[in-house]
Amino acid sequence: MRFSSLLPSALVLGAGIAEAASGWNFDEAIISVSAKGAAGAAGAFKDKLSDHVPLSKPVTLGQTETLKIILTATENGEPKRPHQAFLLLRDQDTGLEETFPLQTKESGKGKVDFATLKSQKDLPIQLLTSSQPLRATLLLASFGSTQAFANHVFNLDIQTDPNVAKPKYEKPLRYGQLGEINHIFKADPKSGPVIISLLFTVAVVAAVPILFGSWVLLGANLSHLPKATAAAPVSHSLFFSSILGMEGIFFLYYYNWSLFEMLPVAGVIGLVTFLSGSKALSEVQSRRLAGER
Amino acid sequence: MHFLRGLLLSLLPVAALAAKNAPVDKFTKFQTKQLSSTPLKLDDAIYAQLTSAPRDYSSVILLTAMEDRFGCQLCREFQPEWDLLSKSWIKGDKMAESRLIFGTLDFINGKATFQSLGLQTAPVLLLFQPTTGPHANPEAGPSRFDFNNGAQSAEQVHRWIARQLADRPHPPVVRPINWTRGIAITTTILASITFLTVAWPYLLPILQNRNVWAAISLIAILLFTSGHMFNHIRKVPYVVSDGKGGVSYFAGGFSSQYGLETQIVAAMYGLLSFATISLALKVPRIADPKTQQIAVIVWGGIIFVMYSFLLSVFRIKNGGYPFWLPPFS
Amino acid sequence: MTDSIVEPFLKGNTGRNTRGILRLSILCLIAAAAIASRLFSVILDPWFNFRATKYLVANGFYDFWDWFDDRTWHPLGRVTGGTLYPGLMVTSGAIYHALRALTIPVDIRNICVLLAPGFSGLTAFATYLFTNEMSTSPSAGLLAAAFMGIAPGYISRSVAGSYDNEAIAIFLLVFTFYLWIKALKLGSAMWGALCALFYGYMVSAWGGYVFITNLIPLHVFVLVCMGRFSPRLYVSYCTWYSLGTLASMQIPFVGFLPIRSSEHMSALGVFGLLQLIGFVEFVRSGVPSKQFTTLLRGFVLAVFTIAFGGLVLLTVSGVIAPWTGRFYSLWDTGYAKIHIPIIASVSEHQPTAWPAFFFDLNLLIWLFPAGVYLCFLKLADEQVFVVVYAILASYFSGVMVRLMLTLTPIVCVAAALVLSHLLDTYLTMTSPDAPAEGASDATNGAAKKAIKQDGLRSMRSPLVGIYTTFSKGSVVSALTAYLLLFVLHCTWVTSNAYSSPSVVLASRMPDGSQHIIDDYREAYQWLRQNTKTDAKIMSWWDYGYQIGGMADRPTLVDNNTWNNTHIATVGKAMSSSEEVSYPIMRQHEVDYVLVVFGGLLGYSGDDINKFLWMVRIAEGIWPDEVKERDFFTERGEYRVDGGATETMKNSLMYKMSYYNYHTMFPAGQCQDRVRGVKMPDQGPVLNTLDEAFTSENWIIRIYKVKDLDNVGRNHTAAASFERGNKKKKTTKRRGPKVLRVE
Amino acid sequence: MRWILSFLLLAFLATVQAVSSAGYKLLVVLEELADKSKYSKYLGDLEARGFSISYESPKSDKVALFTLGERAWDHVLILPPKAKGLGPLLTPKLLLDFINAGGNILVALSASQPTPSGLISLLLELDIHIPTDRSALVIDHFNYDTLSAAEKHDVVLVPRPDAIRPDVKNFFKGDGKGGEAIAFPRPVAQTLGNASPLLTPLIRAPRSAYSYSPKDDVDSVEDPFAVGQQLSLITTMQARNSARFTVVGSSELLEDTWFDAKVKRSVGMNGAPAGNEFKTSNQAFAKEVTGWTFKETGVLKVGQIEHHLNETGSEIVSNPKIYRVKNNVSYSIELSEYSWDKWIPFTPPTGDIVQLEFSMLSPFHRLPLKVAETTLTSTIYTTSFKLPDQHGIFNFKVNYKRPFYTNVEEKNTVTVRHFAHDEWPRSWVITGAWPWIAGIGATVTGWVAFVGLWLWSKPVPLKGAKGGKKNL
Repeated sequence: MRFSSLLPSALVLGAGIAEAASGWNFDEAIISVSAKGAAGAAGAFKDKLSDHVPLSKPVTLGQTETLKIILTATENGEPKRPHQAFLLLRDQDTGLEETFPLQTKESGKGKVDFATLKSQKDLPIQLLTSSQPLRATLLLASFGSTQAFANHVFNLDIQTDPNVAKPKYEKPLRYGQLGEINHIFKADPKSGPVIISLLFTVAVVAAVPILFGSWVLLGANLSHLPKATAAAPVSHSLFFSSILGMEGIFFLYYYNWSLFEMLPVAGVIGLVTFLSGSKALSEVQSRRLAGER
Repeated sequence: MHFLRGLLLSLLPVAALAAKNAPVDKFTKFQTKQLSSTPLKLDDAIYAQLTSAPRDYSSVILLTAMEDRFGCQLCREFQPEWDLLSKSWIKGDKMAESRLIFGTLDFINGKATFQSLGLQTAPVLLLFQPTTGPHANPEAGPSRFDFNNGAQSAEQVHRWIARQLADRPHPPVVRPINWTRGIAITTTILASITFLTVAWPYLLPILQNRNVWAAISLIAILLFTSGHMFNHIRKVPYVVSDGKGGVSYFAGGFSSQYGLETQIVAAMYGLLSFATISLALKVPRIADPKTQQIAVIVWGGIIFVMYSFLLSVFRIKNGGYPFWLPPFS
Repeated sequence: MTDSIVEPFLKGNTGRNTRGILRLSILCLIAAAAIASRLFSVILDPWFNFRATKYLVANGFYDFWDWFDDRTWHPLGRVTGGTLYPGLMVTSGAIYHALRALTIPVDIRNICVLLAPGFSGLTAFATYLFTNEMSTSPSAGLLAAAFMGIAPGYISRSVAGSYDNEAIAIFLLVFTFYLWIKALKLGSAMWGALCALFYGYMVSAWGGYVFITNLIPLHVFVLVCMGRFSPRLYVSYCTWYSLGTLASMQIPFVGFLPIRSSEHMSALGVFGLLQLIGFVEFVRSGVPSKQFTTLLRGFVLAVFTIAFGGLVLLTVSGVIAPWTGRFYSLWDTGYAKIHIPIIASVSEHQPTAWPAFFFDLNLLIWLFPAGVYLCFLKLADEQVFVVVYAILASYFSGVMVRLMLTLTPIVCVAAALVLSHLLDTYLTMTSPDAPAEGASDATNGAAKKAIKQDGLRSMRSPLVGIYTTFSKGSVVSALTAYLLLFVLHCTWVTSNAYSSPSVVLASRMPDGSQHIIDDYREAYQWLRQNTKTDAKIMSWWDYGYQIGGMADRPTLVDNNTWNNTHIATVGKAMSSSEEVSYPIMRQHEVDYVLVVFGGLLGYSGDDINKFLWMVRIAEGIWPDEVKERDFFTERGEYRVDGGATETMKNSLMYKMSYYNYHTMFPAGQCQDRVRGVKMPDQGPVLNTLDEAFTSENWIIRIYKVKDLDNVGRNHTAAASFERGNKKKKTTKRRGPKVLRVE
Repeated sequence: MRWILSFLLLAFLATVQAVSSAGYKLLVVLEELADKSKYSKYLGDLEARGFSISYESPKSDKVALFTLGERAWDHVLILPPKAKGLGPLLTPKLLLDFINAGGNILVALSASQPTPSGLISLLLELDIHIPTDRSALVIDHFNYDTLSAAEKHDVVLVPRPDAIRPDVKNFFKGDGKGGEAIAFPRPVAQTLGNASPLLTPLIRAPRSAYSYSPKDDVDSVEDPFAVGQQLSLITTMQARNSARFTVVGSSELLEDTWFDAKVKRSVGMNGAPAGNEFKTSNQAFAKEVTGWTFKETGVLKVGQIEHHLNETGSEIVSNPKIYRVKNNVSYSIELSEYSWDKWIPFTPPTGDIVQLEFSMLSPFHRLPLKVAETTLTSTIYTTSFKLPDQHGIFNFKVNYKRPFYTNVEEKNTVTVRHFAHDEWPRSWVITGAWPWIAGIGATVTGWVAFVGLWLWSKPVPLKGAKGGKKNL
């Protein structure tokens, strides 16, 4: 919709020429840009507007400068004061358009000057932040049947001063589709290289034979087994097996038992260990007291 | 923000100037300067140039008054911290990725600036964000660090700056190792060790003496149970004068106390327990019945009176406490 | 005749039995008294533990273990199973199931209410055992048990219905110590293992287990320094440490702390030290040679220093977590206030003034030092323990009010020691007959020499005994009087101070009659009945558990302060202006905001008095947006009246507290009875909240968070339209004009 | 959810008689019933569409919007009254309450009859501004009707509106052939604030149009109220509760005379030559605008919402309350659109999609919903994704708010819990744990062997350390 009337207005020239004679028009239009304070000093820009060809290069408007247009509107040739005398500034990116009515003064001898004073601060923010030059169209029209005038007369280039903060403009909330979001997951914990863990595993496992070997070297043996079993067969066997059983229970608990499956069994086995153990150990002690150890 | 406006106005000409005759990058200029000596010593002109837009760097500027006649205690306290901070930052950020300039403007060289900012007090720490470049946020004026609770340590200021300059490197503050202190400590340690080795034979009996230990532990217990830690933590006054010339020994109110008060209480506890100990241990060892009799009466009396006094004191603290013993009611 | 009747019971074997029976019955009576004295009033608190217990009973152990609670800390939720000490809940759950198994139909609520008194009986018993280890006199234990049973210092945390970890923790504490002493005396691995077992139980029940974790190693260390290393010590400590550490690591909340955090490093260090010394001793036993032993000493020292250095290095490098804030704040007392305001803000983390000590353990407090002194008489291992415990605990209790709890047992024990000693001395029928001068001298002289130098000064002369019945009578009667006074004191304290639950306030009417102020429960009932079950309530964390329990509504933060940031968010919402806090509340889906306001009643524990803590906590996270400074006037006062700062007046908390408050008073007389100031006649204006409920005495005020305006105005505009003033026609708009874009 | 129920109910009604999805009770407020005749065609259309219309004058007390606190009408049509006020029963507050209660309002303004102040302040509340001079009207020297307004240029001819944004559905383009024009006789200009997303200019004035007040700017317009496309001729506001409010700039637009008037466009701005005579498409356009305002078009309905666990080997339970971290879940929502007299499957306009947010505090996922299947009356959108690795209370949120469509805001709360203790990989799977497991094994074997030795070992004569080390 913004662009709908962008393209046709390129045709305006042709039309303009066509309608130049009859209908609304203007002559001796002068556009000038002057810095505030030092009016008409160096750097001031001045040019003449044509009613059918836009100015070749864009008019630049600085931070503190003001733009001024003076022209005489004519209806079918003679100067007259139209009801609508607007200067349209269109942002070519967004198609936003702002309109500035020209102040009209009645001067003597039936001729009408239009003047507009415009500096950056009367421009809406959206236009200030435009990237391309603004496209300026001049409208002259009034009631009645006279053909109105609308023509692209020049381009306006807004220059903002880097020293002064650019006016901030954040787009207002409008309902619409939002950007897609995908959650970024934390990386899973990793265990170190398998080789190293294998190495350590082997080392740990190797510790067992070493231990046994050292024991054997220190003269460990099971030669009292017959004597012990003879002395207290039940308690010894029960004690040892119960200890084995306890380890087995621990393994099952580690593997898939729940606490409540494990506790009662462990309790029973523990009791057995306690009772048989006291017997068996006292037997051992008796051996020691007997000086056999 | 009025002072910001003042700032801008005071800067406009300079800004124009800078914009015209500074084709070489301002930042590199300052950066090279501050690599040699940081923080930069500023005067009005340099300050203006440093803070003039457009800036593609940020700058932290300390406005201070070091001369004695201003009598700015805070300034002098903060100065070493400030130097330390800037030095360690610059050292840590040789490549100047944080694009931060440290500057110090003393009132002597910067009267105009102080006036333009309408500053009455010093020190003031201003941080100027860049107006152009990746981290630009132009409309924010210089943010100001408040010293309203005393001089700040370099770390605190560093934290503040780091908050302001997000997503930029923040070289940490590195304090130079305090050699003298270390040496002092080591020497003292060695000295004490030698002393111990020499004096060990004399110390040993003291260390092994039960009475000493008993005394120490009892004192400790009495201290703690009479609310000494409360004084230590809450920094309560020692005594407070009541309206009419005298001093009030006991603070009204259940959860408040004075230093002296706790000592009185500790003394009472001590006396009570000492009397108890005597009753328990000394008295039965007195060979002479008479003296023993007297001792019992004396100690028993002391306990009774002291306890009743303690109760009465407690009744001061806690109104509505129903129990008491004669004679103090 | 009476003698002849009583005679046989006091002699020989029967005599022992009689005494045993007597002791038992006395103990039972003490336990009964302990329980009975805790039944003054019953209100279940804190509610969270009760909730958790109900969940445990309903869903079983493993579900409890993995419990994810989505009714608290909205919207984060809380991994409750992994972040609480399950001991309490599991205990009551076990009791519940046991009773069920015995076909005794009982409601879990009753168990929860009566758990604390029940365990207090056990505590008395444990104290009895513990004290018996300390002294030979049988009366000491009984006295200690009696003291422990009724000492207010312990009652304060174990009245019926106070269903908190401490309820069982104290029993476990004392009993673990008893087992430790037992193990140490016997040097038996079995007792050590038992000690470890109960230590594990303690760990599962209370964060205060760290006290044991540091006290026992300290004890051992002191013993070693006194040159008392022995196989008994070695066996008992190593058993306790290894098994106990394993046991403690089974609690998910504790996990690997015992080997990772500094609190536990002392135990580890002492363990290593013992290994070293054990090794040295072993070698020395093998190779007796003077130089060699000195060499060994050096070696030991070297290793010790190296190990210590390594420990420090690990701590610095962060492998071992540094002190957790709570624990650290015990040493550096200023630390918490600066770095962890959450901890400092809790009332029971404040230091203890002396009246509190006297209030909690009346005459025990001055018997306590005497008892400790008594321990120096015969300084055996267990007496050393008492001394160490006494000093450490009195320090801690001085720093934090709640740690009075750990002090109480040892005070009771020490006092009982000295008191029993007194009674034993003065309550004997037999009196020594007056000695002849010379003889006495001789004996004395001999005795003097006999006693070696390092004995206590009070022990120099030999024991004689008390001569006159008068002195006996006077002392004993005085003591009895004190004890009676003590009992009166305990009853009074218990009934007055410790039996008033936090949710019900009692006040005295002018005519002296008691007036119950029940605003809390009124408000929670209102919430329960008038809001939808998933309405999120925002309040300061103190009320989180109560809202969660009594009102059964989701809360943003509660008394389990595990997430500082979330609490700070609430603090920010409370201390910022409406424009800031409204988005926060929307983001957290808050439906109602609850504030506590004591201004009308003069109830000082209200939110305005806590407000500064909220500000500080928020400032800790958002130093640029919330500044404590802004809540103080130029002259540095914290004011709420007309002179309050703008930040204060615009803060949500202020507005909610004083909204419509002026309407309660005739013009010009509106005043705040807590702060004791005159309030301005024009109350604050609320745009984003609607007043939903205000309790009878205005203690609780509940506000509903408005929805966004239906036609897209901001709340200020909408509210002003509601108030009936028309919007001004926008005449010439100033500033650069803005075009409408789509 | 409750409004869905009411929708179902109304859908049922709709089957009885083709009518708006939001009820059929329409109140037309006009000064005196005589004027009724002016709008006979328009109102006739409405009646034909199944509305039961009751005509009241603002003075009468039957005009009350609420009876016993309940909304008395579903829709209100306010035609410009002659009087300066709307009376005590139509105060801006009441009208706003009516909107908040879900009622729809269509207001027609007219430059010939000054707008009542009540309406103006209501419009102000909605951030819609109209000229302070009540008689101000919009004219355009480039797009006027040369037949009726050759001199005054106050009948503006506007083509059918384009979509305000490419991704927004356009309900007002008629059959889309173009070349038609809508005649706006003496319209009242409106301008909109830039802030509110609820406002939408349904149709805007041409570039060259401007609003002037015949009193002030006689010979030349100095400071017009608004000009060009900034002034909207028909403005719509859809409240958060989807109640609709439309301001039609020119009431004459709805009059019979303009329904079948012939118009002739003037020479356009781009010099396009004056067209030849043709009939206005006011009638069709009025139908579309009114139909939209009274919820006959652009109404969305949410049918069934379903989400379930999408793991392999898990039985499908619909809408569970709790999920686990990193679960795979799928979500589906059923949407239908009401178009004049029936529910049809909803498909978003090209360039637009329906999105699902999975959010706690802030969205963790925002995913496009794809069409799974289309039934007779609805489309089912679905997506499936992996829950984030953060436990908490999350919301499945479909927040589909678009201009001209009623708001869809569906929030389903679920709890996302952490891993339970037995949901982690077992230790033997973790290679790093092997040494430790082996260590346990070694200890166990060592222990058992030690017990054996302790029980049954015969001491050897040499002075072994063992005896010394372990004496009980």
